[in-house]
Amino acid sequence: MKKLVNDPNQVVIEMMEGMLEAHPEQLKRIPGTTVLARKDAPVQGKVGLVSGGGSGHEPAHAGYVGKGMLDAAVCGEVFTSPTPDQVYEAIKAVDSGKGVLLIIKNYTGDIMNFEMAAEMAEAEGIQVAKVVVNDDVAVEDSTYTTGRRGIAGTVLVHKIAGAMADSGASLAEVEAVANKVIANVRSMGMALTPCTIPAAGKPGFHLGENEMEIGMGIHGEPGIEKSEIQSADSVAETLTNKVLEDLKLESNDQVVLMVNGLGGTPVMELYIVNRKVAQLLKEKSIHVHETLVGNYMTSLEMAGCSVTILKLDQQLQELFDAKAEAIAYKK
Amino acid sequence: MKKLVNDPNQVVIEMMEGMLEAHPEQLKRIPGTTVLARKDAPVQGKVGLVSGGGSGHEPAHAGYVGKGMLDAAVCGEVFTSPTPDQVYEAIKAVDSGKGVLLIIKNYTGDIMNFEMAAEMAEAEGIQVAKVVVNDDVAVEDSTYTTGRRGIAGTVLVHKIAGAMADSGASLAEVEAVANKVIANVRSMGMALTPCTIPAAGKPGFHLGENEMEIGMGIHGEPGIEKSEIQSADSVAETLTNKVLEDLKLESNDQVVLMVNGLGGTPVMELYIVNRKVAQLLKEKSIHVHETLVGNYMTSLEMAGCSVTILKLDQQLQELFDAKAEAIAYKK
Amino acid sequence: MTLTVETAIKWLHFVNEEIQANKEYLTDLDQAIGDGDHGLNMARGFQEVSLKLNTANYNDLASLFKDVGMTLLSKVGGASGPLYGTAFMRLSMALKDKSKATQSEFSEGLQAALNGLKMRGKAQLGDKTMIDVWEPVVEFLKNHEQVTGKQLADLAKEKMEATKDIEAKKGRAAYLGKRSIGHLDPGAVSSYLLFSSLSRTFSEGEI
Amino acid sequence: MTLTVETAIKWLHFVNEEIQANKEYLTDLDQAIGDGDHGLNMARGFQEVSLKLNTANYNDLASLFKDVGMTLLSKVGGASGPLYGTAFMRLSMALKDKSKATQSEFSEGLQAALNGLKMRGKAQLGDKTMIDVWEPVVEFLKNHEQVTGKQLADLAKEKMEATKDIEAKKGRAAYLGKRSIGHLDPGAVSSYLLFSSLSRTFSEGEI
Ligand SMILES: Nc1ncnc2c1ncn2[C@@H]1O[C@H](COP(=O)(O)OP(=O)(O)O)[C@@H](O)[C@H]1O
Ligand SMILES: Nc1ncnc2c1ncn2[C@@H]1O[C@H](COP(=O)(O)OP(=O)(O)O)[C@@H](O)[C@H]1O
Ligand SMILES: [Mg+2]
Ligand SMILES: [Mg+2]
Ligand SMILES: [Mg+2]
Ligand SMILES: [Mg+2]
Repeated sequence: MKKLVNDPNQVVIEMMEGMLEAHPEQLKRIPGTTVLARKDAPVQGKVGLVSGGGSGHEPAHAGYVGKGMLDAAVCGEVFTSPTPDQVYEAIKAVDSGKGVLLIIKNYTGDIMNFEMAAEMAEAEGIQVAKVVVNDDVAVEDSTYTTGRRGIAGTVLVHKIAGAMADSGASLAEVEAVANKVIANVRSMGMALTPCTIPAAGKPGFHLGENEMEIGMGIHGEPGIEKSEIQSADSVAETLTNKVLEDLKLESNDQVVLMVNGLGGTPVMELYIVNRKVAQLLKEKSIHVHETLVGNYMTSLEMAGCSVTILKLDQQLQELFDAKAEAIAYKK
Repeated sequence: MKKLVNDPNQVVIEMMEGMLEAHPEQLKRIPGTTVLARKDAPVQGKVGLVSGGGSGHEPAHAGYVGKGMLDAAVCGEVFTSPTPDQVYEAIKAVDSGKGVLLIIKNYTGDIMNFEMAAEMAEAEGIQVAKVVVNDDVAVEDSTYTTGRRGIAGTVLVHKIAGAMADSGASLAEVEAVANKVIANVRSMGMALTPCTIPAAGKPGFHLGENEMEIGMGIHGEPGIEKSEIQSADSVAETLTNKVLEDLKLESNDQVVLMVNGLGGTPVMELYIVNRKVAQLLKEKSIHVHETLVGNYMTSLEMAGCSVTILKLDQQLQELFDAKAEAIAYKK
Repeated sequence: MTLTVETAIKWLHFVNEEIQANKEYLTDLDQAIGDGDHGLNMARGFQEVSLKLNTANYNDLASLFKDVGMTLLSKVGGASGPLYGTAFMRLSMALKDKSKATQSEFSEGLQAALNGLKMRGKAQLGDKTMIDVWEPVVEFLKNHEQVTGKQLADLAKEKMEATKDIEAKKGRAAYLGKRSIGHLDPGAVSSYLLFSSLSRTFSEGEI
Repeated sequence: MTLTVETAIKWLHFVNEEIQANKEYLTDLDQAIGDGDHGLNMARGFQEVSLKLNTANYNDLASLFKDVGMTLLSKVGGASGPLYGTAFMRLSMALKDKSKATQSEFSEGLQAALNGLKMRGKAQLGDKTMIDVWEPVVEFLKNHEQVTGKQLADLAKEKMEATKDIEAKKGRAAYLGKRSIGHLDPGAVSSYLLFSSLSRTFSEGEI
């Protein structure tokens, strides 16, 4: 395992300490917890936004804490949903009396832990709403199973719900717009290499020298199929087509496009992928309002990428364009 | 070679095309060249800033094109300095009559190619000044040899010289402040894994399963020594101490700190490194004005990091704090 | 059988021992069809449980199991944390004020725990989760008056092994669809360790 | 010897052949003590040179070598691009208006090229660069009236091989310090290919 770590069991706390050292004006730690919150939380007159999940997806989620995005991020162990008590602390820390929205990625563990935290907070009289992001079209959406996973599209929920909250909207309004984003955002990823949970000390799965996995989840959950490595263009096409199939766009639709790196892929390659995705959207007369290329939702050092498309309407576009001052997302 | 590419010989052009698709409002390509310039170049009444070098260091340098930073970046082949004709095109494209500053990383190839371009431009009556960044303390600075390499500190030269140019300063003034940054910035890096030039198809060097290289350059040039992998804290200490040894800071000095990832290292690990670097600076009563943690100057998919420290004075601090709207650096 | 505070503590220390010994094994199982943290999660949680039991004093089973539940809830995380946490909280509630429990009281307690698990995780028997061990074991304990530890452990083992042939419908393994067949469910294995430790607590004799 | 436009073109095609054939070898050498692009750079440049020579017509050596120089300058990049580019530009200038060159004229031209190399790169003999091949070869051509191709190639080879034992003072290999000893200099090898191709142009006979 080639990693810059000290004790593999302390990576989350040490990362948090490093973040606090780096961003002392923006972040504070809720004492004794793994919650990183806006320095000025709770912000009076504003709905509080809390997200989080397992660590290892940095800059998600603590990197999205800041004006116009999240009020707090709860950092679980690597790839492990944070526990209810920690989420509860985050809710308490950001509630200004206007209520708190939990942005949850759709994994059994996250759902259960955030739900229990919400129950605890509600018992204390705090208004809590929850939205569940499930943008990953690699997984079939069936009511009999766990449903789709939440991946990079989550960042766009943070952005837009954050802008809505910033405008002074009510909890119900912020929840509604977050759900609108969720209804209109789809993603799919792929991986070239596995990643290693530091405390596990060995890669979570294996891919042969000439193999890739299409539909890979951000915790190394397998996807649709293992195949021979394909060209960037062909990968871009597979991901984009699958996303479009599900999103059912029409010509002249406006979208936000995100080409996201999983942590180990150079920015150069992400732009090469973006080149093809942009071409495909152009061919379909879909208008890209803005493109985000970079490492937004990662899987430790996994090499690979995901493509996310969000269909905009007037409201979503305005909120997307609003100012944001998070550590890893400035607008 | 596990990469998201099409033709390995076309990666630079395709990356540029992907960047142009992603940032059509900010970037334009000078037709027929590998130059990416600000959409609104040449900016009247402003000294033009040109940098560049081999590709593979993304977001350097095209990601730093934008208001408050560079006016153009010249993209060479991977790890290969761009040719004089391309640099010359960049100079022409950004000169508004106030002259152009070339920000060159100290490599024989870059120096020669940029120098020849400057000669060409000067022959056309364009005022050109050059600064050479040589922040890498891993290499001994001797007048008999090539001298120190330019690495991540270059981004801070872009930032501060960019702000100075934005203020309407003259070419001589912008050159002077760029040289002031260069005189006050030091870096050192290390690597855990090698990287592969796409067209070469195999890693540039070898590191054993339990080895790392301290002092690694951003093109995979070897550093000070190969050693057993050490802890993040020990790596942070080695890099920081070597940088401080050279920079000779005093207590209460103000600095900018950059913990830079080489492309393949998760942000989590960079923050773990930052935690220790910040502690070390605190122990020496050195005040960190701002910390940058992320992938600023990379080596394709190399795993590893570098530590950069810039000593500030009043002028540098104000310029560092000025607004910047580059693709990969917003302030 | 009678479950006393002492035997309960013994049981939980055994669970911790088994979990620590199988930490890597559980992680390997989770790497195959999940995200590779189940061993780490369970080891972290039961380590804390063990520590807690070493430092606190208990007069009744309810407060003991409440501490276990709260510790697991706040230390394990992921899917297994709220599940095991809820199970022990429900067990605690079912044994309110009791300093010891008969087999039938304990079985009712485990039934309450199982109900909690199902309420929390919304999984059914046959979804390839820990439920596939819990449900038959609880049924067995409820329906048989004199049960040996060996019978219990054998049943738990059999049901754990049976998860291998099931296609996952819940939890992270569900993303694999048919590709989940052929692998043991990690949570079923940790639940097996829970029940085999119970068997060990009462050695081979009657529970 | 007499260098005509035709023999010069033949020479440069041979160089291209050699460079393409040794592309990976040059890259391997550069991976060891540089950044691993020398083969790629030279192959890209001489490929273009070859294309250019196939499509253009030349009446004199000066315009031919000018095109070669400009092509290398604009296609190779890195350290070797401006160096080889400058060399051929200087050679062109030295042979102004000449449609053919005697050995002594050609040697003077190469001397001018070498001067350009040294001016541009500021390296000296013994710095472990292409200069270590160029300088002795140029000296030899200048000081001997009747030179065979074999003598030329042998000398270039010997000097190329001698770079192995030198510690680099210039170029990327200089960062290695003493660790550069034991490796051939990639630019010295490509320069050897340049001169061995010249020898091949005149086959084994007198140049
Ligand atoms: N909905 C559910 N109901 C019951 N058990 C579940 C459910 N989802 C997951 N599990 C159990 O949890 C185990 C995985 O736990 P763990 O790896 O710790 O959490 P995570 O899946 O969040 O990483 C699975 O093997 C399964 O037995
Ligand atoms: N200052 C110099 N003078 C002469 N030759 C040099 C100098 N610097 C480098 N070289 C030559 O250039 C070769 C490397 O070329 P190349 O790999 O194409 O460029 P880069 O080093 O920029 O990657 C070296 O092997 C050496 O022979
Ligand atoms: Mg998990
Ligand atoms: Mg190079
Ligand atoms: Mg798991
Ligand atoms: Mg090279």
